[in-house]
Amino acid sequence: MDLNLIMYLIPSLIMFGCGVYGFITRKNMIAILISLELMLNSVDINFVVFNRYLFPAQQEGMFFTLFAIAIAAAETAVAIAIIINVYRAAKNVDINQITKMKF
Amino acid sequence: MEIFSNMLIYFVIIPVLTLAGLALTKNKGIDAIRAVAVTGATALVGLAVYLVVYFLHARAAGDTSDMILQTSVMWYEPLNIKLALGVDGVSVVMILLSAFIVFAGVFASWKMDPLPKQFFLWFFLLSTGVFGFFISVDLFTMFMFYEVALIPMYLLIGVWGSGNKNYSAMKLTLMLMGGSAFLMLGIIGIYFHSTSTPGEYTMNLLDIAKNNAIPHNWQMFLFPMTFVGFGVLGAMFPFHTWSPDGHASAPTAVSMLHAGVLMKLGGYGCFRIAIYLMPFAAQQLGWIFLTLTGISIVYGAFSACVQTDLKYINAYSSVSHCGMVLFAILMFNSTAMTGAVLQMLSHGLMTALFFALIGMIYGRTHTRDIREMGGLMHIMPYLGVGYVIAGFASLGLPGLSGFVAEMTIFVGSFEHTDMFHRVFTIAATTSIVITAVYILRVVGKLLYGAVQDEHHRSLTDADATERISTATLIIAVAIIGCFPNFFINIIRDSFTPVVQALTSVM
Amino acid sequence: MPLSSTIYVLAIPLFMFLFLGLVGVKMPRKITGVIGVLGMAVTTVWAYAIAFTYFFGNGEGQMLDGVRQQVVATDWTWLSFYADKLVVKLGVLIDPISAMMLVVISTVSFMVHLYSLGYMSDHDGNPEKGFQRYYADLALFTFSMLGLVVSTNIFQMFIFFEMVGVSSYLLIGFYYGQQPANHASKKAFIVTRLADLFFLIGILILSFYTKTFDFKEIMGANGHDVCNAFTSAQGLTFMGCSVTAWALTFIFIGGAGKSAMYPLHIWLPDAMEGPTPVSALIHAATMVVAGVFLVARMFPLYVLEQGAMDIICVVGAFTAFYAAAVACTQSDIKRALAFSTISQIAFMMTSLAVSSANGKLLGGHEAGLGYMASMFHLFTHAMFKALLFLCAGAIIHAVHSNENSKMHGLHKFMPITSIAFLIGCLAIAGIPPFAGFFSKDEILVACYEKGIGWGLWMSMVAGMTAFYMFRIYYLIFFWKKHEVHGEHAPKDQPWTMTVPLIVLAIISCVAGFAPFGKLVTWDGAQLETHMNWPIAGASVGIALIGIGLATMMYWKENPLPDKLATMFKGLWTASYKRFYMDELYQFITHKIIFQSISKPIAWFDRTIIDGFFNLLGNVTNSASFGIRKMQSGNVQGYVSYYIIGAVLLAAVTGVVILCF
Amino acid sequence: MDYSQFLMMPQEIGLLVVFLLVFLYDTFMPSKSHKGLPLFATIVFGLFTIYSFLPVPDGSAFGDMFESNKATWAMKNILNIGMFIVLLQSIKWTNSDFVAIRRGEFFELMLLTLFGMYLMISGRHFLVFVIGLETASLPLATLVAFEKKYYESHEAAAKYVLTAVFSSAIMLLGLSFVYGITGTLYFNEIASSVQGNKSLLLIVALAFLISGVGYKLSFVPFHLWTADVYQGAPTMVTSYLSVISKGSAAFAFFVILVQVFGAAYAPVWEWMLYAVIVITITVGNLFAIRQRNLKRFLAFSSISQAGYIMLGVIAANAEGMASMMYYILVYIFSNLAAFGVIAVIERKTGKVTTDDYNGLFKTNPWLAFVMMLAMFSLGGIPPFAGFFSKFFIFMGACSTGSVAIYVLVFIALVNTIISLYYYLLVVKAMFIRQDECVIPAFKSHWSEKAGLWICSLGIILIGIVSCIYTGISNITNSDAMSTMFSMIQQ
Repeated sequence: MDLNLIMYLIPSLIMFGCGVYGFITRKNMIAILISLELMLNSVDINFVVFNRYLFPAQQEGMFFTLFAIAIAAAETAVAIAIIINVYRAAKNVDINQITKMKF
Repeated sequence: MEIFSNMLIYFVIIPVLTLAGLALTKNKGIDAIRAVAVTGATALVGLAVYLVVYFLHARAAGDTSDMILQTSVMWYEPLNIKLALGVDGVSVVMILLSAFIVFAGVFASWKMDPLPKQFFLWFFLLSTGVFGFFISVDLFTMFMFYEVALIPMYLLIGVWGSGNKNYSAMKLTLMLMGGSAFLMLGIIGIYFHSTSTPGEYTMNLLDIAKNNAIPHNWQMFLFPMTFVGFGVLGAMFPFHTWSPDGHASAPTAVSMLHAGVLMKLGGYGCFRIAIYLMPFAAQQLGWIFLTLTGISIVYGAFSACVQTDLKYINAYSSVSHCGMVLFAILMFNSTAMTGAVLQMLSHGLMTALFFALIGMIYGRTHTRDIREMGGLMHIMPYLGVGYVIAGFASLGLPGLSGFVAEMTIFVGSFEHTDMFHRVFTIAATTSIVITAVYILRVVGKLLYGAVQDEHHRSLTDADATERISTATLIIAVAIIGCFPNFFINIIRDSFTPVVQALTSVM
Repeated sequence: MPLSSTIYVLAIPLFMFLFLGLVGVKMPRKITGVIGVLGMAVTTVWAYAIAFTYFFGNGEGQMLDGVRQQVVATDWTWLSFYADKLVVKLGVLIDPISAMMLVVISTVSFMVHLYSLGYMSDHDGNPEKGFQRYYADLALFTFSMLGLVVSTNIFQMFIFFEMVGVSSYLLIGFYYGQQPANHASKKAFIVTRLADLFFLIGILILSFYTKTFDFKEIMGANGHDVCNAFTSAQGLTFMGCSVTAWALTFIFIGGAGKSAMYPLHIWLPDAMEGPTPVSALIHAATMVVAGVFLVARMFPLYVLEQGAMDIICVVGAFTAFYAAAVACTQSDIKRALAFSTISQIAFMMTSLAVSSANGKLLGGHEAGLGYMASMFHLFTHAMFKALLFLCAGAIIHAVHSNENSKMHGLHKFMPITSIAFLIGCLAIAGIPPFAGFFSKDEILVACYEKGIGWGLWMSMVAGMTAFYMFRIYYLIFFWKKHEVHGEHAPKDQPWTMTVPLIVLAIISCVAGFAPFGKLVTWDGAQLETHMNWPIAGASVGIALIGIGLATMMYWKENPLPDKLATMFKGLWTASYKRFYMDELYQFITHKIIFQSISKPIAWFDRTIIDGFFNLLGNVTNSASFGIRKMQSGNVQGYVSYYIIGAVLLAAVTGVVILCF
Repeated sequence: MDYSQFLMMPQEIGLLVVFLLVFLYDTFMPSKSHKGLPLFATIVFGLFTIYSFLPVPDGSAFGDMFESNKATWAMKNILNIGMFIVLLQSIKWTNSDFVAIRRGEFFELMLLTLFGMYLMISGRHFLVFVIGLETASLPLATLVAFEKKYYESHEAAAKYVLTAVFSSAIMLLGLSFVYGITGTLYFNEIASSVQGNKSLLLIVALAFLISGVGYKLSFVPFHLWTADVYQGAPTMVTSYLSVISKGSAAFAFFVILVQVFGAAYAPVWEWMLYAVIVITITVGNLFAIRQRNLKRFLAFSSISQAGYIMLGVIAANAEGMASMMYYILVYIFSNLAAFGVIAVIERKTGKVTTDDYNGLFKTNPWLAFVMMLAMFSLGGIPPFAGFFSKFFIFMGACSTGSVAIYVLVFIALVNTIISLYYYLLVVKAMFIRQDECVIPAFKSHWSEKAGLWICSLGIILIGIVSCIYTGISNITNSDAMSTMFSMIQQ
């Protein structure tokens, strides 16, 4: 049997959902960052499969994906840097601890 | 710039120059500050008087246009917003009134402390707004000046006020701004229905009235917006509650200017914008607001009967008198409307006089509670007599302004062909008795009888500046009361277009 | 003297008011008094000249084949409600009654001015504090009263009604330092103001239908052919009665307020707190007859509205009796005189009202007799009541008290005053040949013409009048020997005060012979009057009976009055307490108006309306407090809101768009 | 490849030049002369600002990926002005001890983010748009973390970066759906291909897209990062966040909604926007009432201001666009004035709460005066610019003529009363309230003074001088733009 569009979309959406779920539930910021990566990558998958299955004529989706990956990498870098800073300042990376500013 | 060849623009320029002059003065140089302020106020009075003369000449020369001294300069091209000036009889007398009250107000706040400079800055910013409102015939500029006149009240009350001033200032500002929120929507709505040919929208109310293109269903929606918007400032029941607190907390000159001029913006706008531009809705919905204003006439008078704070008494009597203004405007005939304008004049002057005197008495006795004062006539006869005269003007003694105004209103209103309106008029007339009750109550408690507080015996009577301030107003009140026809001849013709518009939709 | 110069009769007092009020306060007191008197003297002479010119001169338009015409001397447009119609003019209308009133007012006013020079000074002749203000106010009142009587239109009359009200307020409250005067002035003003409200409403209704204020336009040039607008308006009805009846009744209420008709009379007795000369001028002679004058002025209209006429008739007759009954027991001589004033004015009202029945004048060739009689009585009463008050003033000035218990047996001490007072009493009691006899006789005749019942009733009141007047007289001057307090015994007052007494006394003696029927009639035509001997005799008899009773009870000290008082205790106290009218008013004003209307409204305003706007603010605040948890500070919370929001946005929109 | 296409983007190139100059200065100049870098950067940027007022050619480049027209030109200039004021005001601060070492990065990153915003404004392909968006937001995260010695700065940065990435992920998901449906990411091609089909998927995509951009514009409920980040970030960065990035995002948002989804989906996104605006204005105001920390307070006020800005978008016509751009301009001046005062006082005394400002007028009348101007302008009080911008944006919204919009405007108007309340609270603190520990009188640096002067003049003049609005309106009414609006079927 050959794989069709849906068989790619469903997992990627599940992946995205996992990312969201992870973001909301994880305590550790690194873990949250990982779930963010999940989300971004599921989006990349979307673009690729759409391009591959629906519009094979041009490579627009592919290129978009490349850029998206690059952006994701940059985001991760920045995020990591900031998390490290936070760790320096607060001595932990528990998301529930950095709620000084509220209301 | 042809705009500067128009005399009217100087009613805005003079206060602005005064502002500049004040800004240049030293914080401490009280004399310089006073000099600048007096100069500005005097210039305004002179210009206003000249305007009256000019107006009479123009009319005598057969200029029958609705508005004279019309100039219109494009301001915001894309929106067709112009800086349009023009005056008719009503605005002329209103300008005269404002000039007089600003003049008296400057003298009434002669010893203003602290920060006299800032006080006069805000004071003249306020008067800039007032004059600008009266001289402009473009909805946008009218609204702009209207708000310019409103906002200084906050600081004037907040900084220089007394009593529970923070609360009062905030309440006053928010309620009036709430009114202007209604107003803004109304004006925008009028703008977008100002003409039947799309893209030709205009803000010039004369053109709007000429086009007469506002659809009836929109009128039914926009008329209440604008009328309530101005009615809040006109202290219309039930939107009047800012007035007692505001007046009670405001410093003397501010109460004078606010009750004397600012509340007039409400009545003026009600007929100049709400009724003039939307006659159909006015005819349809008039009775609702007539009921409200009728209530506020009697209601205000009754509430004034039991107050013990002098300023509260006058605030409530203002509610009653201003209610009479709107009441008369809603009668839709030129006599009643003329009476309304006379009432604005009269109420403006006499309330200003009241507040001036109250301020002077308060400055001496440091209380406004009539239960703690008495027999002041023995101690400060000048102020006492002034107060009695103001009281007589307020309860409508012939020879003073109040009588003329109220009688014109009553006769005019009773000329209405509809029985409902006539019965309502009779209900309104009862206010003259209630007014007498609370005025005489105050006079009796405050001035007559034995001296309540022995410390008061050492107090002094009015000094020179206070005498100037009060005498100006008393003379003005007496002039209106003795020669009403002079003013009526200025005013009456201005209502012909409004009344025509109203009758055309009947 | 051309009639157009009448304007100066008004101008002089007005100028006096302004001059004394503004400049006078800086001048020595004595001078201002003298200036005031001189000014008033000029006014009086001028007024006499005008009256003489009108009655006996024959300028153009005054006489038209034996009928006196109304002459409009001046008419200045003061306030024009509409460009063409409904114009308020200030003018001068001279006709028999206004000319007569000019004489009355100027005479009494001049006497009072003169008298006050002495009265308003202490025994060493130094004027007291506020002397200038006193004379300024007197001048203001004189001006207002003169303006009232010469009004050319009903609105001018209303204006001057207000003016006299205010000047009376100022004069009653002359001693503003004392609470009673303060309250009395307030009461007087408010009660009359209430009446004026009805007057105003009446004017509104009348002008709405006739479209004019002008007397000549409503009642025709010669004052008795009424315009069609009015007659046609009689057809229209409002709540069962014709609108004109409403209008005229309201206008009468206005007059009743000033003329102290029951139940609006309560201000008058308290008004006695003012200086006595003021009481003589305002509350005996002039202002209180303004109501009568008003009705007389609009007499032709009232004749057409029998309903209004009947109301006046009943009110008048009852008031006459009521006031007389109260006067019988008062111990304060000024109050007693005040009630007698009320009673006498009621006489005038009644006699106006009885002179017509169902739309036509009564009495064949003597048509309008009541009208003439009423004006006649107005004239004579002004004179002798002023006399009585001035005498009372002299007495009070001498003994420093209003209570007749402080007086008794003053005859020896102040003979002139005593005689003058006696003349006054005889005049008011209607003993020939004094003035009161003639006028009252005419009134009674008119009453009998209306109906025997009216006649008898009024005759009884006339008898009571004689009784209470002589009661007062005896209690003041006889009853028992006067015990002298302090160093100096009471004596007749300086000439400034006695001269007016003498003059007025003489007038009271001779005024009755004035040919009133020839001069003052409702339509200007001459009216042949002749003594109706049976009625005259009867009334004199009744008067004598009254006097006799008084003599029996009060000539010498005896226990009879107390016996009677204890015998009819309830009645006596009720009458002494003026049948509790004041208490009733107290209840209405304080309990009902203040407690039950104003207080609740004030509360409602502060609590409900103001509360509502404060509530808006509080709701906003609490809302902002309620949603603050949204900003928990936790990123996970943030993104949950984010995702939920985004999904909701999609879902709701999808549902809305796709399903609708 | 035709390199002349680069001539279509003179402003971008100019900005890159500025960036390079600053970078080179930072890299190669001797470290003792670094003190002059802020001034150098500001001057160079000022020159660039003037230069970029030169007219640019209309047209598109790189296969319609990049478009340049009068509107984008005007918008970029507006941003330049704001950027210049921010740089001017931050001269003194960047030379202060703790940040002096990193002053170079500050300016470089700022300029980079501005470049990203240029791309957002001019991009006509979602790839360009996304790159621009990320370029504009990622450096900001580092800028937020700039105050190393403050813990709040780090917390704010963490919150910002996490939520930012999250939102961009959501938006990319939406974009992927759009791509899946239309098969292209060119604006005009999408517009032509979505004609007529109303699939639920596209609606979801639209909602995600709105949420993504709404994150930058801090719409409710995507706004929750705003307050914390504004409070924690260095004041200069906060002011930059609150005006510049918001303004650019608003413009880009307008273009996307009108040009891409205008044709068939106007009813859909207008409905969404309607709801979002109502919630945004109301919630923003309700939160603002209770704030005592001025930066946080202004954060919420800026949230509700974003709602007002969107009134211009929902009109979706030339008037709406004009009034929106005008509103952004006025908003830049007003908000920068407020933040300028806050920054000065914070730098001098470290005080940022309303109660610290009690009696400020007594000691520092001019600062108080400028702050009052800013508050009145934000509150929409004439004769200050804020009144005109508010009035015009309401007029722009109402120009569509639908009753629903009138209702929306009425809600907005009622909210202006609430907003006036809290703006007046600040005025009250400065003018009316008294306090024993008042902020002492001090002299502020000339650069800060200059910044405040520019802002005050702007607040006073932009309204009175009508030519500015007229110019903007002429641009949006030009034929070049009319094609964009012609797609909308109201």
